[in-house]
Amino acid sequence: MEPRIWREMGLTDEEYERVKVLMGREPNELEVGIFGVMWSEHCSYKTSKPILRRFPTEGPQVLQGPGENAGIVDIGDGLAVVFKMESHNHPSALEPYQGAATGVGGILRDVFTMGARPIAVLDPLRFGPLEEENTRRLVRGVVEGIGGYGNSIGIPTVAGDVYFHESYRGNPLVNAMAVGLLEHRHIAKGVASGVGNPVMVVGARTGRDGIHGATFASVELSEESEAKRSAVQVGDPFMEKLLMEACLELIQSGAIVGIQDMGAAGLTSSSCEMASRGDSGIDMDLSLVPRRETGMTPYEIMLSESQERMLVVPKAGCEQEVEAVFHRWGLEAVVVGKVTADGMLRLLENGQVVAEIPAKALTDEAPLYHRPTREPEYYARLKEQKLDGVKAQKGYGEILLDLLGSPNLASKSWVYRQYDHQVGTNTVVKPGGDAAVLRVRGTNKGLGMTTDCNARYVYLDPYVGGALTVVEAAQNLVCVGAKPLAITDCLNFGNPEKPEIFWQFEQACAGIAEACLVLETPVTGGNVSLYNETNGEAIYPTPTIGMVGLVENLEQVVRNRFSEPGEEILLLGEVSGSLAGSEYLALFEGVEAGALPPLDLREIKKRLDFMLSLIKEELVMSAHDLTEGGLAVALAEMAEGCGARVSVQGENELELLFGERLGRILFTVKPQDAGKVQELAQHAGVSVTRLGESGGEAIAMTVNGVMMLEVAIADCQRVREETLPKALN
Amino acid sequence: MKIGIVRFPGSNCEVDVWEAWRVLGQEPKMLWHQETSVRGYDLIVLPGGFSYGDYLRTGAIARFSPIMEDVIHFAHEGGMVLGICNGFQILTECGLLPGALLRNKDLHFLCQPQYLRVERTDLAFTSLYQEGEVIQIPINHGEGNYSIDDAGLKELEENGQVVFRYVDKTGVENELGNPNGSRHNIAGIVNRTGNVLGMMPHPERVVEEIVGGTDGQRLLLSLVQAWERRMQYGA
Amino acid sequence: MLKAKVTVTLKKSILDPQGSAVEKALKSMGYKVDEVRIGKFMEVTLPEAARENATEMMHEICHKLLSNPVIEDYSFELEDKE
Amino acid sequence: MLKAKVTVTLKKSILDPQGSAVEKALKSMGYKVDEVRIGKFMEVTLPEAARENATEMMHEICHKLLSNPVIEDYSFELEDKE
Ligand SMILES: Nc1ncnc2c1ncn2[C@@H]1O[C@H](COP(=O)(O)OP(=O)(O)O)[C@@H](O)[C@H]1O
Ligand SMILES: [Mg+2]
Repeated sequence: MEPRIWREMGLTDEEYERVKVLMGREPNELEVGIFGVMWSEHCSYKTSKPILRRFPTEGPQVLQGPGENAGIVDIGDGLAVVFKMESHNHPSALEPYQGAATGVGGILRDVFTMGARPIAVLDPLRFGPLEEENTRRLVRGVVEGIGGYGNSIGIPTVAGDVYFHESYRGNPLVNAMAVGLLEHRHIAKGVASGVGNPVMVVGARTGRDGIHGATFASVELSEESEAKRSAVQVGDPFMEKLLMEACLELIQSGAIVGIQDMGAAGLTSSSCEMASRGDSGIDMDLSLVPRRETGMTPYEIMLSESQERMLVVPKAGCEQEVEAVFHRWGLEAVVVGKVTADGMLRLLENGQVVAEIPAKALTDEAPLYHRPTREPEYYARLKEQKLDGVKAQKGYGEILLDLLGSPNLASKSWVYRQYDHQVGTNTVVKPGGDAAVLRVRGTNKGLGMTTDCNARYVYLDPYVGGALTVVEAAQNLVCVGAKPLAITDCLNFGNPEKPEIFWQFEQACAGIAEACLVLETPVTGGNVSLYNETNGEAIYPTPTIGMVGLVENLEQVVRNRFSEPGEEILLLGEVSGSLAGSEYLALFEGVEAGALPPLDLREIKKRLDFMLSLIKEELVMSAHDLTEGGLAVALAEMAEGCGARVSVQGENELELLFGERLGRILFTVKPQDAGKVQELAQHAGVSVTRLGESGGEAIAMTVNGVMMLEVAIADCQRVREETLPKALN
Repeated sequence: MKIGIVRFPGSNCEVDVWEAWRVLGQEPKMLWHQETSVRGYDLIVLPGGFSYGDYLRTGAIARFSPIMEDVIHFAHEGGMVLGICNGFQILTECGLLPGALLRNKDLHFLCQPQYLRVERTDLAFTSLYQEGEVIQIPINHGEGNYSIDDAGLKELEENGQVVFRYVDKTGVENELGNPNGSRHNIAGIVNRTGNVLGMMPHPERVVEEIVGGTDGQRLLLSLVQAWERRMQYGA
Repeated sequence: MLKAKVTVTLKKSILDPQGSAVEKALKSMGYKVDEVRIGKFMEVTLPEAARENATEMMHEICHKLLSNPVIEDYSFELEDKE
Repeated sequence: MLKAKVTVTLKKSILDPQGSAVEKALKSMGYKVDEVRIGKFMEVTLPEAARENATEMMHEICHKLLSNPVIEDYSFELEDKE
């Protein structure tokens, strides 16, 4: 075979040699194509796996860790939460609406293929500067696409985040997380086992969509990808809704052995992964696969990424039952093959064998790379950059308003208003809260969920920044009263073949691992998206964390708005923050630099536990974590219906007002409870400082007794609300 | 009371409607779109969602579902029909209600709380509200922009067929309070005989405080009360 | 085989927000356009068997399903498919 | 004044969920149709001033805004408006 062929299919010369050894012969072109996608970064995790192995993945709550279509965590009462996050970055750059829509469709399939009914979608998004027309086009398209799919299928999109930054220009990030609920007894897995059991393709017909999609996601975006346009698929949420109902009905009927969605690399990955997990083989006749187009080759059928399809292995004899369920929903279900004992993925066309590959060669035997790492030059330089000289250039009140109106801090209601965030009528805390909370029907429990990642922190200090992504997610959950349970992640980075990028990856993962360990939130799955670069420029390292938590008693859910005047405002944690990597520094000085404050995860864990215990005692009226923009911004955010008067003591006004430092929570209590809370804090060994009280129509802040700012809450809200609509309508 | 909720392929609020009725003590039944009879029911609800993906036009394909023929017949005979959101769209497509629902004026899908003014309380759907009362019921649609020609609009208003109007917080109907560009801020209308109501806002989403409010309760309870009265005194 | 090419447009009197949005976008991009109206274009392929009363059938289909006469107009052309 | 009539259709191999839904509906209503594909139809009215390079401009507009070349094809006709 000509080297050109395997190289075009994405294999290196060494990888091709390895294929020959595993096969014991020269592969044919179809086989090479199959190895090409299965060994792509996207499907094989060949560079990231050695690093990901360091994540803690166990805990008493974990029912299913990484390796399946989604993770599963126990929430008691025989119920479990299923969740997973995935990226659809590159397709969204090419066709924002369809790219984002199919991203939602794909992640939902990952969840219902486990037997869970999806109950929520979350959507972390990253774009280039909001001032640019191209960014606006992408934002409009992506948001419309997420809504278009999620709204239509009837699953609420309840949380997410949106950041704008230079580094995402040309390479936006569109991550999507789905959360589902199931009863333990209905857990389904992606395995093919039981020799002689049939293998069925169900759902949409196969067309030439997205061929090369998987390999395509593993190469940098370039002018050339414009030409690979067929890589974009069109989603059909209506079809998926029917597919979801049919699959859930089928799983609960007990007629099936295994089920898996066809995601990246379609029929190829689903069949060999199911066989491999079941220590089985699969024979499939491709001429039986229902097609939408004529003249498709075996290669095209195997690599098609047509959406809304599943591979199902029912128990032998249950074929008719499967067909009947699908027909009732107006869908096709067709037997295309059977499970075998020999461990081979054997493909036939009209009875003729066209490919024959040991299934495990495609999965377990994929190459692993230990890429070299190198600390980038910027790291030490930016860390050492002194920020002492930074002085306010205008009044603090004006600064606050500018911050509140800056694209990263401004309200994202323009986005989430376009999402049905209530369908299902379970949404207790809607978007706009620190984390979303959904009730679990039939119990008094709720599920908290959030996605977070401050990529600027990760860029400046990948280890600390990586850990902080987990901290932020956890503190968001704690603020609504949910105990953090576990995480999923979507690790968006640049080209891992560059040692500096791989260093970021390794460091960030190490930070995440450490934080997960200390905060007791194991990793149950996730997704790696590498090669996020445009013309050689990498995005900021963006390891998005999706975390779920449990609210034991829905009546104790806490909101992030002052509930009434006269509440005591308390701060858990350090009073002062740092300008390092802060929004203030970026916005007013145009600088992203500095050494992040030292991180003490154990201390943070103690605070989070303390906060949860206060909530359990029903002592907390409202709570909100301090993130971008620091104390002043957090206060302004809490002051929706009611202002606040606050005074703080300390040295540096800017750091006190706008400095950032995670692990801090602003909360309010009834005046009569303030003493008790202080006592409990002392007992727990955490620091709680009284800052002031809620009331009035303005945010007023004094530092060392001097009034620094007084801004009407109406003005705060106006600037917060008007930024996105102004730019995007 | 025998309540039937029609489930079209692509409906997605049918379970919410079902749960809402159950919260209020009723035991509604799901009706599959392929059924051909709604005999014996006291109320038919066409729920929200995206029937048939809402492809082509919202509600356009659902209107040809087998069950709709009998729903139309049922309505003509005076049976109570409530169409919520997609259900409203289906009711206009099949001609049980006049007008049409176009894309929201700013082209965005909108999910938000919405103030409504109750214009009529002499209906089985609204008897427990106060006339002119301002209530809050969320909207959730991309195509809720109620459109009708001038003559039709005049007729609607003259016959008092407008049941709910979008208003601002203070109860005034104005541009600000109109989320989607509907003519005369129309959020819900009833047919001339008062037995078919279509509305874009979702009352089933506000029957429990914990998920956002209770202003939708009285709509459902009005229907129950009307039914009880009918049982007691005959039609 | 026959192909019917159907266009469905909003009635003149009906506001077309989508069209105006595109119009605005084009203008802000510096293009000189007066007005944009957006409708639908559908291609319906008919089997040989339908040839005889294709026109009649297409009118029926357009009237019943493809357009909503309350807000839209339609027109179509039949052509022999190559 | 000039009018450009633009049709934007999904590329042949791209899934058309709308079209298939309508196709199924028509079939279940008893109509004999083979396939339905749905696209957009747009009318762009151009001022007199744009006449000279109207064709060129329309190509540009179609390529940049009215269609997404990733998944769609377009075509247009120019006609003198009455
Ligand atoms: N893309 C989005 N989709 C849904 N909700 C969003 C999105 N972006 C932001 N939100 C919501 O807006 C609120 C504020 O977001 P963010 O500023 O990221 O919060 P925090 O700093 O507390 O993590 C949250 O409730 C969040 O879920
Ligand atoms: Mg956050």
